[in-house]
Amino acid sequence: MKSNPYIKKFTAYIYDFPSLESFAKEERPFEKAKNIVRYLYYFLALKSTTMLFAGDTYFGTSENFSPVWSTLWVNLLSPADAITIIQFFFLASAFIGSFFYWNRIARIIAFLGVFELHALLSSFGIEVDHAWYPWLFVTFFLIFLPDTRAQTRHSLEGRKFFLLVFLAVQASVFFTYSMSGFGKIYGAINQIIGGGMHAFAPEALALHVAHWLASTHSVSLLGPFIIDHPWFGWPLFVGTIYLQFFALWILFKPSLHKLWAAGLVFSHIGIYVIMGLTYLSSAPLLILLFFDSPFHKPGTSWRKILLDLPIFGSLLRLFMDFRLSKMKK
Amino acid sequence: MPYNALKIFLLSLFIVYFFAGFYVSKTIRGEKYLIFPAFLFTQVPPQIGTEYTVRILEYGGKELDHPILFPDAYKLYFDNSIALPHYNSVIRRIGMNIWQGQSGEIGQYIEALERSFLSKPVVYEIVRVKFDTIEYWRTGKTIEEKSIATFNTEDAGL
Amino acid sequence: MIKHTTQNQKNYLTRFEFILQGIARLISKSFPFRNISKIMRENYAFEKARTIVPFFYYFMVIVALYRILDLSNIVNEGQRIFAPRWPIFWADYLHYLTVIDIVHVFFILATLTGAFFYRHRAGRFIVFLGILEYHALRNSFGVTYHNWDIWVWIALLFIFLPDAWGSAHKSPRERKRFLLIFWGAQAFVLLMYSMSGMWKIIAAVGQYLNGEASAVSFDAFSLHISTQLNILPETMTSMLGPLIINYPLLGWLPLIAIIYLQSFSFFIAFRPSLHSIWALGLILFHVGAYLTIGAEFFQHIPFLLFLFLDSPFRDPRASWRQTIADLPIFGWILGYLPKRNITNAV
Amino acid sequence: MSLSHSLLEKLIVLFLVSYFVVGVYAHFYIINQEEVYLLYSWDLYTKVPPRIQTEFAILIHEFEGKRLENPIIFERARGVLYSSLTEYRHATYNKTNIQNIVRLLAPSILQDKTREIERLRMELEKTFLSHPVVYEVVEVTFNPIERWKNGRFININRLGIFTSQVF
Repeated sequence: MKSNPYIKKFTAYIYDFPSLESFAKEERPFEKAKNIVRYLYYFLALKSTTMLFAGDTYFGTSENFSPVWSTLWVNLLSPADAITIIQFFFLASAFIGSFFYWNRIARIIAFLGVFELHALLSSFGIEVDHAWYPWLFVTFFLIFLPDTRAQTRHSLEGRKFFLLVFLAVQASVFFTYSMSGFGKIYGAINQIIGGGMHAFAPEALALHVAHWLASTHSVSLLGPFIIDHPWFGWPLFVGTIYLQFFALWILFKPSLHKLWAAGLVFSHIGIYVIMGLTYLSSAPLLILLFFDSPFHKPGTSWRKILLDLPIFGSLLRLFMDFRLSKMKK
Repeated sequence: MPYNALKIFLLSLFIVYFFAGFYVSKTIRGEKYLIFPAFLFTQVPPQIGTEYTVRILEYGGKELDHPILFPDAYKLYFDNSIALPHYNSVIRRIGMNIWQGQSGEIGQYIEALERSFLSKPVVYEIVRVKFDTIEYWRTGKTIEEKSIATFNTEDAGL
Repeated sequence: MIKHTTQNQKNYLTRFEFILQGIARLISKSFPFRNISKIMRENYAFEKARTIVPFFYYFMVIVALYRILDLSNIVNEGQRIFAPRWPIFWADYLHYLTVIDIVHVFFILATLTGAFFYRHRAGRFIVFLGILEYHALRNSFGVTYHNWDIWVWIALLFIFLPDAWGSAHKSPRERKRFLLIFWGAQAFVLLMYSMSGMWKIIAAVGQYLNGEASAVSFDAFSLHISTQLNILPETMTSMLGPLIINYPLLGWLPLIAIIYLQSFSFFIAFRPSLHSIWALGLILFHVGAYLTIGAEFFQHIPFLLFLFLDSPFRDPRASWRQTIADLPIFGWILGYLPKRNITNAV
Repeated sequence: MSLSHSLLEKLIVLFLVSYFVVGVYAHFYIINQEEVYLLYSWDLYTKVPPRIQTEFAILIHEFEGKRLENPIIFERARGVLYSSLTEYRHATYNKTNIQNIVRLLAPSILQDKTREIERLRMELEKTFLSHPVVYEVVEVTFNPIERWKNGRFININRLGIFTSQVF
C-alpha cells in the first residue's frame, strides 16, 4: 500500500524524531543516559533512607489493613512486622540498584522493592497509593535496559537498545500526564455536548477550586483569590491541560524536554498553591529524566524550539510557509 | 530480543495501559490497583450544583439537637478508612440511585458507608442539596435541601 | 585516552601536592601519605565531574520542592520563638508567616534558575542565596539546626567553579580548576565526618584515662542508647535500640567501627579507590544511627551518593587488592606483611 | 573575576583548614553560650554517658483526682504534662522545656529561695493539662541501662512535695 504523501508528511511532522540510530552513533547521548539511570537509582536509595526516618507517618493505622494481592504473604505476620520487612527490603533493593545498576537482576530487585512498598502503602484502607506509581513504572521499564558493563565499550546495537529503553522510561513519566490531560479534554467534550459548564470555560478553575475546597474542608494559599477572580484562573487551567495533554508529543521534540518538564513542575507547584494538594512524587523524575535529556542537541536555536511547540508551532510554520509563498510570487 | 520486537513490545505496553486505564476510569472508584488512569478533575462542577449528602439525626442512640451534615460529621463519626473524596462519590451514588428510583442497587454502597461509622446505632437521612457552588464555598448556605430517604443502621440488621 | 601530564602541569602539581602533604603531616605524623598527582587524571575525571555537578543543581530543585511538605512543622516552631538570623535580616519588618512563604517561594525559584543557568556564576550564586535564606529560616527558632549546613557550604564552594561546561576541550588549566573545586567539595564533606570522629577519639581517651565508661568499653553503645531512650516517652523507641541495650556486646564493635569510619574520612579524600565503599559505610552509619538512637540526619546522604558513589577520581582499572592496600591502618599493617603479594598486584 | 589558579588552590586549602580550626574553637569556647550559626564543631555524641547518672526529676503522685500507688516519672507522664507526642517533642527540644525548669527548681529548693521557687513552680504548673496535680521534685541516681530495662533507680533523694494551684 503506497503510503499516502499527506499521511507521510503528517507522521513525519509529528514523529520528526531522528531515529535512535543517529543518537546511538554519537558517544554523548549514551553516556548521558547511563548517568541519568545511575542518578535515578541513587535518588531511590536516598528515598529509601528518608522513608525509614519518616517511620510510620506513611503507613495508616493497622486496623483497616487489607493487603492487596501482591502482599498477601503478609497475612502470615502482623502488619507491624510487614512494614519493617518491606521497608528494609526496599532499602536493600534500592542500594543494590545503586551499586549494580548495570546488571538486570539488580534492577529487577530494585523494581520488586518499589513494587512491594507500593503494595504495602495501598493495603491500608481501600485507598490505592498514588505517590509511588511514577517510580513503579520507571523501575519497571528500567529492567529492559541491556546489561551494560560499566567499563566495556558497547556496540552500536547495544547503545541503540539502551537509548530505546531510556526513551520508554521517559515516555512512562509523560504518559501519565498525557492521560491526565486526555481525561480533562474528554470530560470537557462530554460536558460541551451536554451543555453547561466545561473545562475551557473561564470560570472552570474557580468552580473546581470552590467545589474541592468545600467538599474536602481544606484551605489553600491562592484558592480564594482564584475564586474571586475567575478570569485569572482561565489561562492557568487551559495552560495546564495544554502542558499535560501534549506531554507525549513533546517526548519526540527533545528541544523542548527541559522547558516542558519545568512547566510540569510549575503546574505541581500551582496545584499545591491553588488546590492545597501536595503531589510532588513525579517532580524528581521530571527533573532527573528531562532537565539533562540525552536526546537534547546542545545549542538548538530558539526558532527550532518555537517551531516544535504543539499547535502554536504548526501555526507558526503555516504562517511562515504562507509568507514564503507570498514573497516568491 | 531483536530491536524492533522490543520496540513493538514497549509501544504495545503503553497502548494496552491506555485502554485499560480508560476502561477503569468508567468504574465508580475510577481506578484499580496497578491501573491508574490519572483522570483527575475531569468533570467541571456546574454553577448551580445538586449534591447528595448524609444528615445524621441520631448517633449512638442519642438524638442530636441539631442534625449534622456530612462534611462536618466526617471528622466526628467516621473512621478514616475511606478518604473524604471517595465518601462523596459513594454517597452521590446512593443519592442518584434513590432519586432515579432504583434504590435496589444501593445495598453495597449503604453497607460500605455504614461499615465506616465509628459507633452504632445511627439514624441518618440522604439529603438532596441544591446550591450555587461559589456561594456554598463562601457562606455554606444552600438554595434548597430535600431529604429523600431515611435509614437506620439497626433495620439492616448490621 | 589519559593524556600524559605535560611539563608545565608537572610543576603545578608538585606545588599543590606540597601544600596538602604539609597539612597531612600537620594532622598525623605517622601516616604514610599517598601521592596526590595520581588522583588528578584530568580528562577522564573532568568528563565525569562535569556530569555530576549539574545534577547537584537539579537535586537542589527537588530539595526545594520537598520543603513544602515540611511547612507545617516550621509554622508550629515559629509560633514559639522567631529570632531571625542575619541572612534574613529583612524578616523583622514582616509577620513570620509571610517570611516563611517568601523564603520557600524564593528557594524554589532560585533553584529553578540554578537548574537552567548553572553554567554561569550568577546562576550558581542565586542558588546559594536560596539555600542560605532557607538555612537561616530553619535556624531562626532558638535552637541551631546544623543538618543543612553542608548544602550552604557546598553551594558556596560551587560558585567558584569555572564556567567550564561550554566546549568539551577546555584548556587544561580550566579543567584542573574545575576538578580542584570538585575535590574541595568532596574533602569538605569528609572533613565534617573526620571532625566528628576526632572528638569521639579525644573524649574516649579522656574517659578511659580517668576510669569512666569510654567508647572502647563493652557497654558503651548501650549506654548511649539507653540514655537517649530514657528521656523519650515509652512509645517512642527505636528498632534496634532495645536489642543492643539487652545485649550490650552487640554494640561494642559497631561503635568502634563508626569511630574508625568517621575519623579517617578526611584521608579518603586522597584515596579515590575507597570513595564508594566509604560512602556506603557512612550511609549505613546514618541508617544505623537512626535505628539505634533515632538520630534523623539524612541531609548528608545525597552528597555521599552523588559525590562519592561513582567518584570521578576513582581509577576504573584499580584492582581490589590495591583498594585494600589504601585502607587506613589495615592497609598500613598489610604493608608490613611480605611485600611479594602486594607489589605484583599494583 | 576569574581567580588565578594558585590563588584558588590556596583558597580551598585555607577554607578546609579554617573550617576545621573554627570548629575546634566552637567546641571549646562557645560551649555554654549560644552556638555559632553556620559554624559547627560536629561534636555529636562524643562522651559516652556514665554508668551512674544523677538527675533532677518530677514524680507525679496524683492527677485528675486519681492517687497512683507507684508514682510515674515526668518522661512517662503523658496525659499529665502533655497530650500528644508532637507536643512532647516541642516541649523538650527548646529552651522553655520542662527539664530545664526542673534543673533550676531543684537547686532553688535546696537553697530555699522562696520567690524563685514560686516563679519556677508557676512556669512548670502552667504546662499541666489538668489541676490539681500532686508532684514531688526529686534527685534520682540510676544506671541508664537498668532504668530503661525495669525503671528502677539506685536512690531517690526527695526534695519537696507540691500541689499545683489553678491560675
